[in-house]
Amino acid sequence: MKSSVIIFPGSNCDRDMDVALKKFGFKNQMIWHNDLDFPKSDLVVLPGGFSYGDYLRCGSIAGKSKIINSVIKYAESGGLVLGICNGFQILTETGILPGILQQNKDIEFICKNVHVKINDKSNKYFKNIKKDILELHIAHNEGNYFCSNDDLKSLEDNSQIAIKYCNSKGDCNYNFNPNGALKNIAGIFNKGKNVLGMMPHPERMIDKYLSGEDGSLFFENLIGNLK
Amino acid sequence: MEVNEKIAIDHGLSKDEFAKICKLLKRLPNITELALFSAMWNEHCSYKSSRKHLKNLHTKGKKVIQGPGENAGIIDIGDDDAIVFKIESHNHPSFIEPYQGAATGVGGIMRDVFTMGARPIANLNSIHFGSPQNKKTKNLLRGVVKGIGGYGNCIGVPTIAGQTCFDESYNGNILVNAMTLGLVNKKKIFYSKAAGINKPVIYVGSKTGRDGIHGASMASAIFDDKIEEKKPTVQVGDPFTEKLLLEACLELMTDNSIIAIQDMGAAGLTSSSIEMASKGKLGIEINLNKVPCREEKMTPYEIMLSESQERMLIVLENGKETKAKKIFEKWNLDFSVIGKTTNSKKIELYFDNSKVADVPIDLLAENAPMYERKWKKNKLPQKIKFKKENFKSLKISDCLKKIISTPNISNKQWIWRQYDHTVMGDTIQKPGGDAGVVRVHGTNKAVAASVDSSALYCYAHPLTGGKQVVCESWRNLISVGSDPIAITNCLNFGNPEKEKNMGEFVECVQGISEASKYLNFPVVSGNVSFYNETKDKGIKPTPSIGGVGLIKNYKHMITMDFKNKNNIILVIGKTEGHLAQSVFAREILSEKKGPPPEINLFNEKNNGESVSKIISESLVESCHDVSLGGILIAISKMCIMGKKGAKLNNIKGLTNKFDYFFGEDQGRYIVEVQKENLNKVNKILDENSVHYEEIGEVTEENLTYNDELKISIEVLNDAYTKWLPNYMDN
Amino acid sequence: MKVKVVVTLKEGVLDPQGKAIQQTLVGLGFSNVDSVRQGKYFEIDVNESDEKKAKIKVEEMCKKLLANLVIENFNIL
Amino acid sequence: MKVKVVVTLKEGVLDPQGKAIQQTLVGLGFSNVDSVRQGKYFEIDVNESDEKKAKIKVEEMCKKLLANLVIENFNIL
Ligand SMILES: Nc1ncnc2c1ncn2[C@@H]1O[C@H](COP(=O)(O)OP(=O)(O)O)[C@@H](O)[C@H]1O
Ligand SMILES: [Mg+2]
Repeated sequence: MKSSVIIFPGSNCDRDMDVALKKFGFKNQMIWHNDLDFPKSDLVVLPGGFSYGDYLRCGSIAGKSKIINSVIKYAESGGLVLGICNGFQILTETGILPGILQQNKDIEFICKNVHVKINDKSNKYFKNIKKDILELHIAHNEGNYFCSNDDLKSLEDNSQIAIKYCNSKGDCNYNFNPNGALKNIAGIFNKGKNVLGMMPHPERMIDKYLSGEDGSLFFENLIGNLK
Repeated sequence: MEVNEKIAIDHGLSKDEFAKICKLLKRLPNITELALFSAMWNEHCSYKSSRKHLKNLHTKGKKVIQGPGENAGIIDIGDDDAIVFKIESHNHPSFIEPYQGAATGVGGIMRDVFTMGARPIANLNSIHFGSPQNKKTKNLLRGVVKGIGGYGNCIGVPTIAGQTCFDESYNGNILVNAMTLGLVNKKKIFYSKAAGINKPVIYVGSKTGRDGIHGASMASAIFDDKIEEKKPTVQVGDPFTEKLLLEACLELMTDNSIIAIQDMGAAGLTSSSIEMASKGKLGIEINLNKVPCREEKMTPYEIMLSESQERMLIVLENGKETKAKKIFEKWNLDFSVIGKTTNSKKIELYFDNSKVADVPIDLLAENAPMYERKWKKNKLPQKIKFKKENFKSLKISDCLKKIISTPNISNKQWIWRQYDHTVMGDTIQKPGGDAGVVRVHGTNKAVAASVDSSALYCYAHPLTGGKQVVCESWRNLISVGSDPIAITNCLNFGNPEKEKNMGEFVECVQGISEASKYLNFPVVSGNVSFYNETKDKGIKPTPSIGGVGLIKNYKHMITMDFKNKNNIILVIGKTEGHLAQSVFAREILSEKKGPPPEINLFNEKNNGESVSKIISESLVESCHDVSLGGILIAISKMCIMGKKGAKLNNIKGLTNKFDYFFGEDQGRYIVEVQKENLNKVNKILDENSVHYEEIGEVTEENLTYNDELKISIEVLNDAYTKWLPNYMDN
Repeated sequence: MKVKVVVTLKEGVLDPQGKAIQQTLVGLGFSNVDSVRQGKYFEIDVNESDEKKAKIKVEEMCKKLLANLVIENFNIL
Repeated sequence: MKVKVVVTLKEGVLDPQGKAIQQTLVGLGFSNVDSVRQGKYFEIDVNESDEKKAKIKVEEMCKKLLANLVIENFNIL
């Protein structure tokens, strides 16, 4: 399986993602934002970080970079695009995914483990995954998902909500919402469910000496589904 | 403008210093030249009050690749790997503008590290604030934490540990000390010493603006009521540009294009250009019209003094300009050849086709003043006797709950949760333990780091305090299973022109030196911050020590959370019950007098090495050093972290349980050992003549001591964790 | 010429920062502050002497970059 | 009543955001954008009907919280 990780100026989880993808069997390459295109890939990843310093709005400036048109085309043709954290923010800014990520409700950066409940398994990312609740790590200042009522309705109607913040038992109530996100949304799909944007960082949880191992589960499952 | 004595004094120079400049030059300096002198002869660059004493620090060791004197210190961690690290203060700017002050502090220390060719792999911080009751404290704390996070998070370097302290002596002078560790290949280290004549001198990074002019002199000025006027000297940090600068520099460093490189920190272009030339015993010529400027009509004076952030100065190998330019342009950074090295041994500045400064380098560097400030010795305070009847009405559980919830002991998660501590995917011990630990990427090795200070001890007796901080750093590193290698130090003190403050400085340095020598724990880098004083009130002497250790196999790292019930809890090191200067004395008995706990370097070393030994034989389940608050606080934290209880025994020969539980004797550790390993552990400890006690065992729930103490871990946890978030919320 | 723009959150969109500021102001003793909304302000120097043309350009910039119309409105001053 | 305030960086203070926005706008084809400076905008709802009094209050708020006069200026609209 081939993957491409796109590096924007200010990306800082690009290496972490590269390590994770390779660990689970992807042949990964790093792509510079100023390139017009990327080589044939089974998965394109927009990594976390602070592209362009998160200046103006997070993800907004990266959303205008040269490579983005190819990403949009690739996504429209059904290619798998995964945006983690800042990558998710970029995907909403380009309009590939609806809504926007606003500042956390407590206006503080949060770095900690959270639980998320998988809301939909009829897609390449979560099909066959053995757990319903994952323990993942978040590290962001703008993870407070918001969208219009119409967008929300369409997300719900099409089962496009991918993961929701919850407690270890799977309760998705507001007490377990770290950042104020609408409906505890931690990640969403596009209509075709080939594009996934999510705030948690599975690439930071790929061995037992780190914050946990549910990231391993995510990547193992993903590459399994692509084979 | 004709320079005169008054103008010189306005630039922070003394009358005598100005006279000396005129004599050395054999003429009056012009205003640009005066700017060079004022920057270079400033305390911040010249270390004129401290240099004499810093020479006494212990700086050598087998693993030291680079000691003090470069941008940062470097230690060997085996194979071809080396760790570059340093701590630096940004106290004054952070008091004036907490967010930007703290942020640019973090930015500055990271540049010191990557300028040597290292990729930063961990940040730490030591922050000191005034009393929580002080009106300013909350906003300063909030701003500083946001600033540290704002910069480090954006760059993508994990902040893995730190230290936070509150004391009224910081009401008007907070301390913000930032530390960075970087990883470098031993064979690819870059230094700031220029070499060779006619080599291009290039400027890269952000443009130069009018910000921070006089920042270096402000860093050494005493605050007064006119603080407002000094305000515009705070700079705004641009972490995004720093991230680009980091990547661009590392990209250029993959071959040998660079002869010397130096970041533009305090005193910007002035100190960077002069230091590079001075170290290489060369001259340097700069055309100031070539310096990329952000603002119109900047004068040579302004360009030389600007402290705009995110800039570097590089001496390149001839013919490498095109290659370098291409890299910096790829990263969207300014690049300009601004001058060349010469054999004149002078700094020569040109602007609009005329020469605007012409000064021999050695006058600015080696000839900078060095003072033997007067200082007063500090006597060891008299011992105090704590009267038995004072303890009569006290209950252990009340004392425990009170002490564990005091500002200086309670949990600081509210702070470190705002720092990205997991980016880079190698953090294996997060903040909250005795030291932060990151793996050396792609290897089995890991590096542990901790930062400590003990202003109360240092204030009570600077010599003991100085030793104690070094020992505490050493203990923290041992507790996580690492071999301590070396330290960096940030010496935050009051006004050196006052004998008392100077005495505190001299004796703390002496203490640091003694301990680091004895423990073979050399100082490889550091920074001095004097004049932490507002309206005549100075801070308590506060040396911050940043220690670094190596774990050969990261799988053998130790954490402090209790692991399993029925395991035995040992206290290693002797408990005498020293209460003076303890949190117990202060908080429960309202007693602030008396000497700090004594440091016995022999025991310190012996205990530490013995703990290391049992850890290396895989006999230890968890370990935590005993620091503020004493044994019972240490054990409580291990319970809280492990969500386990502990049953404590009646201590043999114990005279007073308050002394025993809350005394702050030094050189002690708590370790958790499996029952079946106990004999082996005892044997090793006995062989090394280490004093130890079996104090109890790990249980499923509750912390108990006979029938005198029974407290649930939830209650303890609440007491430990609630203070800071509640304080910040109200 | 210089064009000034204000970008504000649409009504109904939560403004965590504004809310925090309001609470802090009340905490500082400004008890009669009912609400605070925070927005962004831009001063854009356009090399164009015709005011109308400059403003049209800036409007385009707002739509393309400066405002996210999902949650924000803009207003050229 | 509602009081509007703009807080801007003082002249000469680096504005990293403005710089990045300007470069992006040029990249998007707005080649005649010479500079962008970003500031903050606040709408403060003060429970006070006298405009003058309200503005005096807001001025105080600016000095105490909304602007850091070290690097910023404020302007009540
Ligand atoms: N400003 C800070 N930044 C990051 N971590 C911090 C900070 N302040 C405290 N901590 C973390 O909180 C924990 C407790 O600190 P401290 O009380 O100094 O530890 P101890 O006395 O056990 O050595 C440490 O792990 C430390 O790294
Ligand atoms: Mg400790």
